[in-house]
Order: sequence, then C-alpha cells, then structure tokens
Amino acid sequence: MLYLELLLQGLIQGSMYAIIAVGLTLVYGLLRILHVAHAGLFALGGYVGLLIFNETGSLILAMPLAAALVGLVGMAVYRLCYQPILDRPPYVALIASIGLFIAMEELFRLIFGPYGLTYKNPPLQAYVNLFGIHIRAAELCMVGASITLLGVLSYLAQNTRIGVACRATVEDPEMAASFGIDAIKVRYLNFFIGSALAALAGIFVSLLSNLVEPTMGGVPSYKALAIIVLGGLGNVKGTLIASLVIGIVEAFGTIYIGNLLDRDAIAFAFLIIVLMIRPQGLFAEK
Amino acid sequence: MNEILLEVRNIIVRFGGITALNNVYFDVIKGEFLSIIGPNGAGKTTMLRAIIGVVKLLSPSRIFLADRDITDITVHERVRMGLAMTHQIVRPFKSMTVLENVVIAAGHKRTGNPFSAMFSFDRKSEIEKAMNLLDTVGLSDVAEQPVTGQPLGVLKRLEVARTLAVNPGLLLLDEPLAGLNHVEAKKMADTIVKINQNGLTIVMIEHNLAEVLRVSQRLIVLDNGFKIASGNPDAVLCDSKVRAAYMGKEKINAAA
Amino acid sequence: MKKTGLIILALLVAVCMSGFAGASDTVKIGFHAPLTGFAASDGKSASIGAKLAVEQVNMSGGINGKKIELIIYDDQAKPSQSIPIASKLIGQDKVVIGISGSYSGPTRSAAGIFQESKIPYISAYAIHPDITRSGDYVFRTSFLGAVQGKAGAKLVGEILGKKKVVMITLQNDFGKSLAAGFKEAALNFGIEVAGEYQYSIKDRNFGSIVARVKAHKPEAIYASGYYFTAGPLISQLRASGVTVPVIGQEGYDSQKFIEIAGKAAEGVIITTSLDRDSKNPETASFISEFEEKAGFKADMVAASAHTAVMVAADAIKKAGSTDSVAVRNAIAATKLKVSTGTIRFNKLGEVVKSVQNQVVKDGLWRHHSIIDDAKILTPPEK
Amino acid sequence: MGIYEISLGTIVCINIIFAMSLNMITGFCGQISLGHAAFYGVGAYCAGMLAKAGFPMYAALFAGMIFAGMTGLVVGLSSLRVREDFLAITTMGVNFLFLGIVRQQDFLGGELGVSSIPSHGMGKIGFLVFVMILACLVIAWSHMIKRSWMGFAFDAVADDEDIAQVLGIDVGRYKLVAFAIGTALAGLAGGLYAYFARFIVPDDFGFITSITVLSMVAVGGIGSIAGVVIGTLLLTLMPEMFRFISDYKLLIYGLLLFGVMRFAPEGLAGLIKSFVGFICKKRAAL
Repeated sequence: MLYLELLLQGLIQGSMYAIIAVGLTLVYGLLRILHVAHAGLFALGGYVGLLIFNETGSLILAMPLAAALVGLVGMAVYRLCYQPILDRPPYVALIASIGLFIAMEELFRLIFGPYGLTYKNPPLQAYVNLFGIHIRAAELCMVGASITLLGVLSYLAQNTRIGVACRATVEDPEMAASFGIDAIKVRYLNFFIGSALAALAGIFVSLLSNLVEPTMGGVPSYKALAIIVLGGLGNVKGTLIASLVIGIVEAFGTIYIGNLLDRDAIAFAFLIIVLMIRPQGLFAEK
Repeated sequence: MNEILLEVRNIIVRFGGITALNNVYFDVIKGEFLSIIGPNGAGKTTMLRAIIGVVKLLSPSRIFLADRDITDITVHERVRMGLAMTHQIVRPFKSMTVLENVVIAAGHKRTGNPFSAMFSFDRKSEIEKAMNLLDTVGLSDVAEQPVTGQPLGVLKRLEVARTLAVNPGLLLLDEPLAGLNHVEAKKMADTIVKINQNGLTIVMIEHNLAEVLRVSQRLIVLDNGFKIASGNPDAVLCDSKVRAAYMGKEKINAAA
Repeated sequence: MKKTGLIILALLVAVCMSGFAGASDTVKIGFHAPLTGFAASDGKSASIGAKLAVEQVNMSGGINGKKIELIIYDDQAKPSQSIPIASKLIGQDKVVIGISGSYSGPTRSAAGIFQESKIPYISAYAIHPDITRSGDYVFRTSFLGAVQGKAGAKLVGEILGKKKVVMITLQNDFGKSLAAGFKEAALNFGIEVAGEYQYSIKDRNFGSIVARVKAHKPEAIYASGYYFTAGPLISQLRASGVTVPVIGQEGYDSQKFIEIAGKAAEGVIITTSLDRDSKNPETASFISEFEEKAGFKADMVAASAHTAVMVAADAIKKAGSTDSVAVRNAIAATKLKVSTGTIRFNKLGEVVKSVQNQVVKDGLWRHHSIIDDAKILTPPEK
Repeated sequence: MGIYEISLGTIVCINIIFAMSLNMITGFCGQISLGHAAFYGVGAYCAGMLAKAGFPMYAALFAGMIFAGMTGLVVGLSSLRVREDFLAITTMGVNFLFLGIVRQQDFLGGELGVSSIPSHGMGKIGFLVFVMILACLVIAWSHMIKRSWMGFAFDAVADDEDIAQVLGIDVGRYKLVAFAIGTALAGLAGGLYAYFARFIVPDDFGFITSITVLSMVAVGGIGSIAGVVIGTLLLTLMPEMFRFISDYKLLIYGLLLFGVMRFAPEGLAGLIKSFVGFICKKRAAL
C-alpha cells in the first residue's frame, strides 16, 4: 500500500518534471542550447496564472492565457537573446541563459515582493479517495494534463504538416530547409510550445503548494537539465520516461535513503550512474 | 618487395542492427597504392575508421601492423606506430593558423607525455618541418593565415600536410578529392602519387573513378559490408559482380 | 556613452561613501540581512523590524542626545559576502555594534570578524550554536535550536500529552539543531519518535513524506521548517487525511504561513518568541506599529531584529559612551523588556527568555501557552 | 589599509586562484565543468579538518590540494566517458552529490559546518601577502603552461578531440592532467578560503558557487589569463561597488552576465582585443 502510494507520488512529481523538461528538450533538440532561463519562464507562468486567476477567479481562463503569454515571451527570449549567439560555443548561450535567469528571478522579487503570492481561493484543492489513498484534484489534473498535452503534441508531430516539419528540422536542418521548411518559423514554434508548457507546469506547481515565489524556478533550472540529459538530449520520448523515472527514484529515495542523501543528490547520483553505463543517456538520439 | 605492412582479418562491425562490415579481410603491401571503392554505404569509411581504431570491432576481427596485433590498442598509439588518416569532411583546428595546424601534428613526439610537454617550449624544428610539408602540398604562402575562411582546396591540402606531419608509414585517405574541381583534383592526386613514390604506403577511398584508375596499383571493392573483389584495377572493373553491384548504382548516382 | 556612465557611477560611489563616512553626530549600528537571493523575504522583514526599532528610539530622543543611524548591507545569506561586509562595517563605517538579521552561515562568519576587532555583535535570529562561541563580544537574542527543540518536546509530551511522534526535519542547520534538541528531551517527556524524515529547503512537494508519515499513524507530528516549506507541507498533510496535531517552530511564524496553508493551518501550534496576544506594551506597540509600517503582519524575524536593535540601543545608553568594552559589558548586563519578552543574557551571550507557544485560530496567530521552565530554557554556558 | 580593503583583497586573490583553476580545465582543455565548487569544497573541508586536528597550515593546504586533485582525477575519468553537454551536467551532478554527502556527515559538521578553524597565525596583512604570492604563482604557471607544448596540445584537444587523437595526441591523458591540475588548484583555493573565513558550511560550495566561478572565467574571456583575472576582479568587486543599490545588485549581476555573453561572447578579453585591433587598423589607415 505504501509502495503504491509512493509510486503514485513519484508519478505525480514525474509528470510535473515531464511538462517542464519536454519543453526544454524541444529547444535543445533544435538549437543545442542548455536553456536555463526556461525555469524563469516556468516561474513567470506561475505568476501570470495566479494573477489572472485572482482577478477573474477562473482557472479555465487563467491557464491558456498564461500559457499563450509566456509562450510569446519565450519567442521573444529566443529572438533577442539566443538567435545572435547561436554560432558561438555552447557555454556562451549557457551563461547568457544563467544570467537571464538570475535577472528574471530578481525582477520577480522586485515586482511581486520576496514573500511570494498565494491564491485567494485556491482551486482544485478537493481530494478524492482512491482505495484509501488521498489524491488532490490538482495532482490528478496535473497528471491528466501532462498525459493529454504530451499525447496531443506527439499526435500533432506525427500527423500534421507543421509537426512533420518540426521533426524534420530537428533531424537534419539543411535537408529540411531544402524541402522548403522555414527553420526559423520552426524555432519560434518550438520556443512557443516549450515556454507555454513551462508556464502550465508553473501553474500546477503553484496550485500544489499554493505559493508562487521569485525563486520557484530554482529547482527546475537544474533538475530539468539533468532530466533531458538522462533522456538522451533532444529525445522527447526519452525525456518523458526520464522524468517519470527521476520522479519515482526521488519519491522512494527521500523515504528510504533520505537520511544519507538529499533529494537532489539522489537524483544526480542516479543520473551519474546511468551516464557512466550509458554515456548517451537512456535513449540515444540515433 | 612483397613485405606485408598491414593485415586486416575478418573485420566485423555492427551499428545498431546493421552490419556495416562483414568479415572483410585484405593485406596492404609495403609501398603500394591501394584504393578501396564501392557504392555509398558500402562500408568504406567504416573500414578506414576501423583500421585507425575509432570504431568498435566485434570478434574475431584482428588487425596487424607490421606483424604486431594492434586490434586492442588506442588511436593515438596507432598513430605513433605509423598509421595516419585524413577525413572526408575536413576538420582543421579552427582556433589555429594553417601553420599551427601542422606544427601541432609535427610535435607529436613532444606532446607524447603531458608532463614533459609542460616543460618543453621550443617549436623551431617543428615549425621548420611544418613549413617543408606545407611547401610539399603547395600551401606555404597561406601558412600564417587563420584556417577559418580558407577555401576547401586549401583545407584538403592542409589535411594531407597535417597527416604527413606525424611521420606515418601508412596513410589512410578518406576521399581526398571529394568536393574539388577537375583541375584541383588532378593536382591533389598528383601530390598523393608523389608522396607514395617517396615511400609511403597509401590506402585511399575515392569516388572519382578516373583518378582512382589513374593512380592506384590495386583495388578492393566493398558492397554492403562485403568484400566482393580485389586485384589490379583493370581486372576488377571487368568482374561481373562488381559491374552488377557497383557500376550500376554508381551510374545512376552519376546521372543524378 | 560608456565613459559618461562610468563617470556617473564613480561619482555615485564617491557620494555614497563620503555621505556615510562624514557624519559623526550619530551613533552607528551596523546591520546585515539577505535583501536579495533566496532568503530575501526574511531579510526584508528583519530590516523593517530593525528600522522600526531605530525610529522608535530616535522618536523618543535617541541615545544620549544622539540619533541612531542604521547602516544596512545585503549579504545574500552567503558567508563569503558577510566577511567583507563585517570588515566594512568595522573598518569603514566604524559602527559601535553590529547586528545580524541574517541566517547562520553569514552570521557565524561575521561573528569571528567582530570578535577579532572587539566590537559587540548581536545575532537576531540565527541559531547556529557556534555563533556565540566565537567569543565574549557575541550575543544572541533568539533561542538556540536545541533550546527550542526541547521546548517543542515539552509542548508535545507534557502540554499536549502526545507520546508517539513522527519528525519531519528540514535539512539545514535550523532543522537539524531543532531535531537534536527535540530528540534529546523526548525521553524525559515519554515521547517515542516513530520515525524521522528529512527534506531540503527547496522542496515544496512532500507527497512521499506525507505518505510515509501517514503509515506510521502518529499521535503528533513535529515538523521543522520555514513558512514557505511549512505552508505547503501542512496543507499536503491535511489533504492526505492526517488530522493529528502538528507542532512547528519560529520558522513558521509569519502570517504568510496561514495564507499559504489556508484552512489546513488551523490548529497548528508553534514554539516562538512573539506573543500576538501579549499585554506587554512593548510587544503590543511593536505588533501594531510594524503592521502600519510594513503593510503586512509582524513575524518572528522582524520581532527578533527589532529586539536586537533595542538591546543595542539600551546598552549604548547605559554604557554612556561608544567605547566598545563599556558597550559589551552593558549588553552582557542587559535586563530589558522588549517585543519578544523580558530578556537577559547568560555568560556565553545566549538569551534567556520564555518560549511563547502560538496556535493558529481563525486565520490568525493566537496565544496558546508559555514555557518558562528554567530546566529547559537554560542555554549552555560554553 | 583598513580591514575591509584587506579582506576584499584576500577574497579577490583566492577567487583568482579559483577561477584560474577552472580556466585550466574549461579554458585550456575545453572541458566544461559546472561543478567546480565541489573541488573547492573538498580542499576547504580537508584543510579545515586537518587544521583543527592540529596540522600546520602548509601541510593542511597541501593535503587539501592533493585530496582535491585526486577527487578531480576520478571525476576526470567521467570526461573520458561523456562529452560536452553531457559532461557539463555530469559535473553539475558531482557538485550536488558532494553537497548531499557533506550535509549528512557528522564528522564534517553536517549542516552546521566546520567552525573555529585555527588561525593561520600570520596576521591579516601577512595572509593577504601570502595569498597574493600564491595567486601570482598560479598566474605564472598558467602562463607557462599556455606557452608550452602542453598548452598547445590542450588547444588541440579543446578544438577537436577526435582530430587531436588522430594526430597522435593522447586525448584522455591530457584531459585527466587538466582535471588533476585544475581541481588541485581549486583545492588550494578552498583551503585558503577555509583559513580566511575560519568557518565553512556546505552551502559555501553549492551549485551557485560553481556558476559564479564559471561566470568569472567566461565574462573575462575563456582561456585568456589576463581576461580571467579581470573577470574575477570585476565580478568579485561588483557586489561591493553596488552595495549602495543593494536591492538591484543581483539584477545588475544577472544582466551583466547576460549582456557580456550576448554582446561580447569572447568576454572582456575578446572585447579589448577587438578594440585594440580596431584602433590599430584606424592608425594604419591614417
């Protein structure tokens, strides 16, 4: 029973990681950037979602609106911050991204205050009793949303023109360009989708803790990087599975070896072991 | 005269589920100019990469260099034993000048041990050697320029000069003529022949059949990872298997 | 463009430096707190609390005719930042007393510098046991972790009468020393610790810990943390159907905790130093004036910083000079009624005062009980 | 000189040694490390513990160096397995793992850290001079390596590992040497920090410290010795320069990191170089 509950908690945490990390891996697959500022967009999503909700009282409105808005910000980040330095060595974009992330965290603190914001009437706080296991509606919704979103995404990637264009550009940009696919458009699209996903994750996380803080992007900023590396950098399916695996490893780890290693150390110990055995991650790209 | 320099036995290489090389075997005789031909995807580049040691071999693959089993030793050690290879897609050290690219290769004795390298500063003799090599391939006038921005012809020559700088006994060339125009290709082929005549054994992969036939002493034909023929150029090209497997496809390719 | 920017910058720096260094008709008190970075919320509360204390003292005529000037620096809660800050406060600003409104790491580093220079230093709420061990010039106005942990054990075992406890420990110096104190005293109150689980300060999702705790079926839960970890923790505990009492500490002590946890916060009891229902005029005036100044409700951090400044002002007044030996002795002899109760210091410089237990009732912190058991409250002498 | 200037000077010199040590690995040999603070921490803990056990300072510092170098060698082995972004994340994981382990070791003080580290006994100014001499030695050594055949081979490895190997350079060995030297120097810097602060806690050696030192190297100009010194000076003193606007200090820091990478990706060294080049050209034109 306890194992089942821990497994479930691992899956919940894992599906949260998945929504963030899939967006990050989309960006990485296309541009080879370790986009740390993704976590800043995650926090921005939390803020925008909460502000809209507190104004309107409607989550149905807050979620898509926040996702769209943050998606646009993501496109702007690409255009203004990354595009001019794409041909530089990878550390350039990495450090620029870290700088951007620090600046974003500080802006949130200066604008919204250091104490964090809370929902006026936090939605989705009811819980269901599944054979003695209490699950909150927010948790269920998050798992549901991650399955739906990622399912829809993979359907679009397989079956629509723009989806196919995306995949082609990731695999071979020059070839794709020669077939008349506009690589720049695909990049914007990837940033839009990735950032929108991050925003949704931010909203779900803030619903689970009823707290949006300036520093809420701190953990995803590095954990998501670990996950996409574990999943084999740029590999969406691998990232998905890596998210769930890390979630489960953490859920069990904090209980059974929590007195030896903390949550981050457990996750990274797992990552290092896997990479030493499979240097290309769980799922190599080719 | 017929001393065997390199002996390649039962080479098997697999990537994922695909067998890239299947039981390929051949000898390279000291001083000869051997070319490996075959359609795209036949496993030619993989063969060279196997010899230099960057591809993992499956048993019972064995490679002998001058009667010594080199199957399990690392790339840089093979290089120090006299193997050298150029790449099809030239990759110079972008942060360096043309000359420096050759000097670093010429200094392979100095860089052998990191600790003695730390206390070794003099580059004079290596620079001299590098200048001579650049002269051989006709690049002495661009020596001081940075490599970025140099045309492909220069880079291809640089690649050869750089490889010669490690004093190889056996040179593996991966499509040295690819991407060059007719005149450049002929010039490059002549340079290679000259190098061969100076006593260096050469194994070359090349698609430019006209030049291959002009310069090679012996051919090996690969198709789908199998060796399907070997021998002197005229005989090989008359082989029906070769015509079926290779020439047909190549003609289609050439037409396209 | 760039050049003019640089010049303006240099001018600004010069102006700021000379501005601070020139005045001598004030008594300078140095203060450092994390105004940026992850601990910025506590830094903000602490600095408002300290500023309030300065205003109150200056309004009532200052110290011996001179006004207090508070010099505030941001240490980002990093020890590597607090060392130059301490040196700057001592060497450049020539402060009479240094006060830390920061966490243990930066406070412990700065304490060494103040001790070396023989300038009195007061830690407002950092709990590291070695801070006061830096030497005789270092004091602390908040409880040691171990003391508060023991008080927590008394609250659970004696006042509430719960014997089977699960501990949820925050993995930092604060949580660890609380846990150590709690476990030490648990036996005396017949408490059985059924299990202990640790979490990191970055965690906001406690699903697996909650599941494990529930399986123990404890009578009470002793959970250390700050309002931003405790808020989510408590609401997740309650959502999973755990209804037993939860006991926290001063880290919870903020209105924000109740805001985050919502209804789940009801009934949570903490050990802290600020009593919201106190009849003590110092406490009552602090609570109302702070809310007016800050725009949000007072918390423990603010009260502690307020207390530390009050102690400093009182000592300088009593010493009658800014001579560091006289001021130090005056602090050591403190017996003062302040917002966090009546305080004095022991030989080591640790505060001796009663523990206020607060409970959440109808969305507000309320008086629950007081622990003034000398056996528990006595801090170590060395 | 007041104690403020002395303490700033000491920190600057320690940071220069620390940044130089990372420059050896990342700048010279091209191996990105996001976990350099771990080795700084190994040196600090080792020196701190030995100092408390009564060992003389030189012995404690030396032991910290050796111990950090050995740890670095082990981590360096991972650079033979994984590359580039994978290596960056692996080293980041090493940092979290180090922190996780130290946090839970009671003999290392756990969360409470190591306090009351004995004094170095040379006075504040004496220690500043000592650290300054060490910093100069490290700079001189870096300069020597850069000019030697070892530095030349590092250039080749940093530029293109595969090609370096085919030209007979033992890439693996060079990487290990870079890791060993770089991490040993980080250990030295850590030991000096332990003696300087006389109090260390795990959080001193976290991921943020790794990012800070990487920023010093990158902002200065990766691989350039003078650049790294300038970058270290700038980023160490910047918080001090901006104390009077402390609320915006981190914001400016983040924006500076981003700005330098975005507009001068080769760091300040590159900026100065192109500026000098520009002046020379102008002169030549006159």
